[in-house]
Amino acid sequence: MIRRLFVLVLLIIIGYFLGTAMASIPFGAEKVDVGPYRSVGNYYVDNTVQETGGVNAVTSIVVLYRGFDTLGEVTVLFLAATGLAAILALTRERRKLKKEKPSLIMRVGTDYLFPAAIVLGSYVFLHGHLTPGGGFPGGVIIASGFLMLFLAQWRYKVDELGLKIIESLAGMTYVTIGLIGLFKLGTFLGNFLGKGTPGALLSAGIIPVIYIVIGIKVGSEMTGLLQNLRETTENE
Amino acid sequence: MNAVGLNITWIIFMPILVIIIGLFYLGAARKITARIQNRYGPPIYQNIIDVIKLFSKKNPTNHGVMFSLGPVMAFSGMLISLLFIPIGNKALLSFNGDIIVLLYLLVIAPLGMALGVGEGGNPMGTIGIARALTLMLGYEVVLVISIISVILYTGSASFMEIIKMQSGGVGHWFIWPLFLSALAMDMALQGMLGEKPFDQPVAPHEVASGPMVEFGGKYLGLLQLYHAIGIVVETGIFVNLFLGGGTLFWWFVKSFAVFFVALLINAVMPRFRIGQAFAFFWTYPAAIGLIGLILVAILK
Amino acid sequence: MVSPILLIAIPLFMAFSVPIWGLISKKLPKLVPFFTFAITTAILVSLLPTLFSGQQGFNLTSVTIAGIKPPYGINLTFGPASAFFALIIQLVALAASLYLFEYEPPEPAEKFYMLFILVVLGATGMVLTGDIFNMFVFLEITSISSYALTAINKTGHSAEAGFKYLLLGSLGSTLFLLGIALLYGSLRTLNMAQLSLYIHQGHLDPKVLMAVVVLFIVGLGVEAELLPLNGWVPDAYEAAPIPVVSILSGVVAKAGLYALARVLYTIIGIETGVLNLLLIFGILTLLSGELSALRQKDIRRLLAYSSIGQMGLIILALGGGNSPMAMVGGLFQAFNHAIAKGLMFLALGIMAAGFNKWDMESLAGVGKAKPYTTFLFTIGLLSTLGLPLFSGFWSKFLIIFGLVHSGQVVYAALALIGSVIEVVYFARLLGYLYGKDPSEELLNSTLESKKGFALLGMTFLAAFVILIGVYPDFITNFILGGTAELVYKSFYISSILGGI
Amino acid sequence: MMKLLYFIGCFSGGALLAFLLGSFSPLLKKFITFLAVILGAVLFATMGTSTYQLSLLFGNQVIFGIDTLTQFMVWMTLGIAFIVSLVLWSHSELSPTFFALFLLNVLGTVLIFMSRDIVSFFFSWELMSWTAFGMILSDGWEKKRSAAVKYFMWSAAGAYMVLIGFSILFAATSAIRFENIVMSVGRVSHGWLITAIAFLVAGFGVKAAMMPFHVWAPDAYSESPHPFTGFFSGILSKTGVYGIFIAFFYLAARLEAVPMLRVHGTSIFGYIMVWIGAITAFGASLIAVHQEYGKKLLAWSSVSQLGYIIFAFGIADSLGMTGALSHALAHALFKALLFTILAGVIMRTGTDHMASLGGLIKRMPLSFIFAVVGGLALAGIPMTIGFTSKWIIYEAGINGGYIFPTTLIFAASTAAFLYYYRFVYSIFLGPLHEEHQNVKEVPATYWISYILLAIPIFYFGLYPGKLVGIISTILQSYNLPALTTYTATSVTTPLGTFNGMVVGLGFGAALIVGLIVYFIGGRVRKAASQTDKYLAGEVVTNEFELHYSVDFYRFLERKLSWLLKISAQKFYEFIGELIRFVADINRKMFFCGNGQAYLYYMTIVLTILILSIWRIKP
Amino acid sequence: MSEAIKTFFSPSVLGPEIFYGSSVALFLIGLYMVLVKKNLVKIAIGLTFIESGVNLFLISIGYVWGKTAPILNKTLMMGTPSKEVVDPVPQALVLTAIVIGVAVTAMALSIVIVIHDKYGTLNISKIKELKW
Repeated sequence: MIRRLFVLVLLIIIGYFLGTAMASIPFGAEKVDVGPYRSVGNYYVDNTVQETGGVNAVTSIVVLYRGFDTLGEVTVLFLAATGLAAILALTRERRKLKKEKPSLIMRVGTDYLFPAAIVLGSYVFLHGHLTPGGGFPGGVIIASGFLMLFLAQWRYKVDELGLKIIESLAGMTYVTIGLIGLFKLGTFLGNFLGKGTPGALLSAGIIPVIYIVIGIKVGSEMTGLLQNLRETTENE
Repeated sequence: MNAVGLNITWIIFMPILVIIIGLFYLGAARKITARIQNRYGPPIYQNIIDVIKLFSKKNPTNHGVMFSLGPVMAFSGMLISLLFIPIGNKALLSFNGDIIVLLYLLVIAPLGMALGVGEGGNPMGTIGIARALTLMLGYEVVLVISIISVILYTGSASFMEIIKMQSGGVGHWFIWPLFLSALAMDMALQGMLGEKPFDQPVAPHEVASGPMVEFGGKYLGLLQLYHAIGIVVETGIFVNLFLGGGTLFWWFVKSFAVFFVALLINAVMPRFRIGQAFAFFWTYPAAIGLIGLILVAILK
Repeated sequence: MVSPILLIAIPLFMAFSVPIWGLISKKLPKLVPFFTFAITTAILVSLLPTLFSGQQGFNLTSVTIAGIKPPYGINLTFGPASAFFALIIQLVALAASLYLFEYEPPEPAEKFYMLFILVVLGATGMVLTGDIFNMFVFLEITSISSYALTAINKTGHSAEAGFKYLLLGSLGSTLFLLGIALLYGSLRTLNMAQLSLYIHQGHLDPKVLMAVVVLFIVGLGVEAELLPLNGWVPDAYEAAPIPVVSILSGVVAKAGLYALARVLYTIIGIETGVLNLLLIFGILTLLSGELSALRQKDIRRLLAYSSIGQMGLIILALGGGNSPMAMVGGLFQAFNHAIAKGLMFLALGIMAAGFNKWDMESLAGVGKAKPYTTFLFTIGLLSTLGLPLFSGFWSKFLIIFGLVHSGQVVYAALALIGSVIEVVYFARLLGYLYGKDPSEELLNSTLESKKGFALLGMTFLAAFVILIGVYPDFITNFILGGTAELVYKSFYISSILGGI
Repeated sequence: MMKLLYFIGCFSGGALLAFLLGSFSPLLKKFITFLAVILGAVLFATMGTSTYQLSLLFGNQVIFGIDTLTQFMVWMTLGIAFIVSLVLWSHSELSPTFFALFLLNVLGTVLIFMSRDIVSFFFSWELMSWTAFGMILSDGWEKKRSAAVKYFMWSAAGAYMVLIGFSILFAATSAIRFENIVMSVGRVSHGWLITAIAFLVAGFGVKAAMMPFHVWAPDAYSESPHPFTGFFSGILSKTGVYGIFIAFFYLAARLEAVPMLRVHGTSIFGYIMVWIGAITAFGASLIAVHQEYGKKLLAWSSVSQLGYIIFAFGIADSLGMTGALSHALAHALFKALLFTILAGVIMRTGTDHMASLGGLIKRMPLSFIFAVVGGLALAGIPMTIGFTSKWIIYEAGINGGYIFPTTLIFAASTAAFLYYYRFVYSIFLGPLHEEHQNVKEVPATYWISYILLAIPIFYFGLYPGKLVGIISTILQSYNLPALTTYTATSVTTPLGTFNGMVVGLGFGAALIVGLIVYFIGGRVRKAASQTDKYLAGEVVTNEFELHYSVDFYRFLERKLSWLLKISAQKFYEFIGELIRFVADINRKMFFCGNGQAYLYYMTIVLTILILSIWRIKP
Repeated sequence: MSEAIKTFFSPSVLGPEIFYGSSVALFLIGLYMVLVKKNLVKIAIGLTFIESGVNLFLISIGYVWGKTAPILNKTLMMGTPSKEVVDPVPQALVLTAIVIGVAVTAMALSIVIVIHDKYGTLNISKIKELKW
């Protein structure tokens, strides 16, 4: 009890402190430039079309302006999948799968929903530079399709080797695109493709390419992650 | 040139004189002690006869080279010490070394004896040496305190300087201004001479004459000579430091007087245990000496 | 087209490609880390000459990504400080990857190699990046791969250690992210040079600034092994595989340290009084680490505590930043500690190879059973103690001189008390290693262990230790430049943003 | 410049070669070591008095210089090193590491004496410290561990105190060269200067085994490899003495001007050192008297002798300086001699437990003779260098008016006589033990080294003026008060005169007289057996233990038990316990193993930082 | 419809308190869980709470009253788009942060699985074999 009170006191102090610090950032106000340079947000919004050809500012930021972050992000996800697989590797063998069969609705529904999920996912990452969404949501949608498969058909198993190779190839492609930029334009992840017409499907240079790569990679990684967790957690 | 020549003569002659006088001291000591104890005692020349007898004695046991060399070293060490104290205004070699040199020359002789005793390998002898060394640790401190107070008082460590400052009659002797130091040194002298109550090293009833136990014949003779010189040297230090030296005759008189005091104490005192003796030196005489030293330091 | 970006791109590519190699041959993935780091080290070394040209004797280049100039795009800064830390990381990684040749990693091996490459990559990214959010991303790459590597042994202990590390690490990096959010909300930028400029010009509300300082110290302190945030350290060092431990102490901790220094020195600026915080944290970390090691029996834990102590010393030195000397000493010590501790852990791995007991009693007498390995271990140990002929001497010397020079005599004295404790337990350890006869079991283990390549890597590190110990000027230019880069932030700002 | 590099390269290259090649052939390691020392000496001889600069740290020039003092100390070092390398010919059992570390150790020691700036001084200092530690450890005797750890801890503590002292000076003057520090030392405030000197003297005092910091010395000396102990005790401790000299010479001069700090006509540091030195000499020799092991005995004796040197340095007038430097040489010589003899004894008999030895004079007469020689010097008998230096020290003490410390010093000297006799008697005299019947005399390398050490011992005893002359030159070159009243054979102080040659000739003559008297007497009979003794009628056989050597001075010990009970060791053990206690609490708290607790700590730190920062900036 | 939404999100209805306040609240709730709950899974959930709090804060600093999403159409491209849309950067950052959060959670859960396997418990106070 005393411990909890103590924790509460700590929390109140921390909360008050964070609150006061946060309160000095005005909420919802115009993002004016603070110093001699333009605020990066405003700069991106104003220049995205000219510089990248992408109309979705978030996407341009994610893939180009802060493309390096995204590379890291992909790596983190890759890491999570790898690490998970590495840690859970040995325990896998001893597990038995659930014996009870999934319900009919589940099985039948999945048959229809799985292709739809794949198509939707592909759509999302293909149109990442035009509409909200992008590689990550797209990949996750694809993975959710596989999740449904896992739930509906308990014997279903994705070929691990295939997943692994897809992952690897996608990752390597991403880096290779970056390196091509480096060798063609002298800058890593440089946009070496034409910008096209803003708003068209084939526009915004490498953004859609990268998003496709990311989509495939995220999809396969999330699938692998789910498969790993599934096989190890369904006890008895 | 003439003075130097004279000095060399004295250097050669003085040891012989001192040996004879020292042997007479020993004889006198036996006689006096006997009289105090109401005995008749041997004749006063008895020790001279003893030494001659010892040297002519055949086949004393020899335990090794160091055993033979030890008494020789003891004798020679005492001989060289002798030359570093002025005797009867004769400086001898003491221009070439001061009191501290003498103090360390004095160590050669016991060291030689101790090594000889060691090779003898008799445990009683070694115990005697251990006792002697312990005793030495006791009285050396007192001795040094007294000597330092004299040096502080005079500002010199040279015997001749010190004797010169005391010239001009009994009133100038340092025993008056440095009475406490003199007292302390006299107590130390009792230990140096090995007289009771400080004769633990040789205590015949306990360790069978201690260091001397294995020595016989000419070894014992050498040690007798060593002892004879030693008495003169040790009392001579006191005479030179506190009693103003004097001519040859008066020097020996003073020296004997100092020895006589020691004899009187010897004759009436029982023996301390060695630990008690050591502790005694580090308490009363040391305290007296220190008080004297502090007085000198303050008054100076 | 050699560019610092390759230091990140190539390992990333190689990490992704490990499964492909695995398809060709089962043995190939074992070689991938070494070749990766050999290439990156070569690239780094080939970049050094350009680093030390120009009038000041060194320059700081900003490498843009996707062609967007800073402050609008993410940029890498390749200056002396970044390159210095990158060099530390590459050297340790290279030696550790050589060790991997002889090391049978826990299954699945491919994943292990991938994670191994990625943790080094993350750390390299952390030290090279010029964008604070990017630093966060790389911090996460580093720490997530460290969690995985810590737990990869799949024993209870390793999982426990991994979870502790994860708890502290993820909370810490979340706090770091919160700090970044506060900074972004106030200043609308993420570029470190611009942040530094704005803070310097007083655009930041002091309340936010203080909040950011607190959040950054606590957030980055986990990786930098600051006192109460370092509970994971001994556990992780004990439970993780040995090459990983050398990476944790030589690479991850150094990257955390760099991040802390970069954030506090360049972005926040030392005029705000953060140095006092560093001093206090440093001395507490140092004393706590050394005291904990005093009666430790398990050598891995002992080295872990010693590592904490050394990190404390470095932090302490950074706290004496009023005097560039302490700062120089601190960076130098970071180098020495990374090399020496990496060396010690790798050597310890060989010493206990085929034996797998890590307490002093079991390893007693190993100096006779495995003389060369123990000799290398001893070199690392003596360097850690700061003894002459080994590189650690110079850094400790500089740190103490610098601390006193900046007026912190008491801290210097306390640090030296810590060093005396260090001497005690290391001397005791040496006594165990050399002073006894090896047990049967230990002697038998020598027959089985193979170690050629691993010893090569360690010899390489040991050569560095002795070379720099004998002639420190091999590296001092680097350190002076690094110090200048960290301390004189106007230089940093103008190099990134152009003359202002 | 190049010569210095050759010199350094000679030793370090020798070390490297000995280490690498030593494992192939034992001959090679010995030969390389021997050669390196000789080559080093030759190189040093060609260097003369000069200054060398090396670019070391950040392009800073560190300076190595050779002046008269350096030459004095370095020749001493190289001389003893030569002796050790000679003796090592008989020690193939030592590992190549030992030989390599030995060369590095010699190099470090020599560089200490040569260095003229903070950086190189501290570098050499630490080099010397850790190589000695390595050597203690290198031949792998398990018992040595605690001694080695203790030594290493103390020497690190000492080195760090030195480091703090230096760094304070550096911070105050911004100079690393000694000469520049001296020039700017006037700018340093008194408080800092006193702090710096206190740290320096304490730090050097550790190496010189000054009394509260001496606890490592007996263990380390007695546990170090036997052939090396002479160097360890004779030379390595002198680096501390040298350091104290440097500290006083460079810095204390500035403090002389402060009246508050002057006691008894000298600076308060000097006064404190006189007392510390006297107490060290006295206390250590009393402890030495009660040792049962030869190396321990000599080790405590070393501590005691170093007390003399510190005492003399504290006096800091012409006599004191002369006495200190000459006793430094004297101690190096006779302690090297005694330790080497003991090493020979241990090599032949395998023990230094004095009660187990005895009567070795019959089997090892040469060793005995030189043990006596070394003992004469140790006890300060005239005609040996030991007396020359001790005599000057006494004169200095009395002349300076330090009456009580001088008394203690005298008592220490008498005690030296006690323990020395015990040493010689227990090992060489008395009955020979059964198991040592077949012990052989030491090999030639040993007795050659005895002779080489005995020559200067007697030379400087008979020609004290030569020694004083050398030292006066040194002191004059440092503008310090020097003793000028000396001829080749005699030295005169304000108090008195000592003529070594006269004493020597006189004693020689007396010895001849004594021998004549001896040979006048009758023939002697050789003792039939060891039991052919007067034992009060007891019939003894060889089974009887006739060796009086255990608890030699029992009666003394009983009386002094109250004094011997005062032990710095116990105090340090208490401190150690305290540190261990704190360490355990710290360990169990911060590394308690509960992940949630770590999160707690994190939150608490966050809170503490928040609260503290709010206080800083409201 | 859009008017209604605009009114709802106007300063008069929802102040900054609701966004900042709820992010702080999420943060504190997460911290409380982490500090008080003994179950490893709950602690992991607490970590995600903390992350969510930070993410919410991050996204809310980019918001501007009454502005639209940063996807440009023809009309927006004509004028100065930065006057018309919210700050896109926090959205990009949050995207990254979320993925990272997912990764951390996945790691945490996988380690929890191993711990449960080896120790047979999820009580954090009982998982301390490594200590001192």
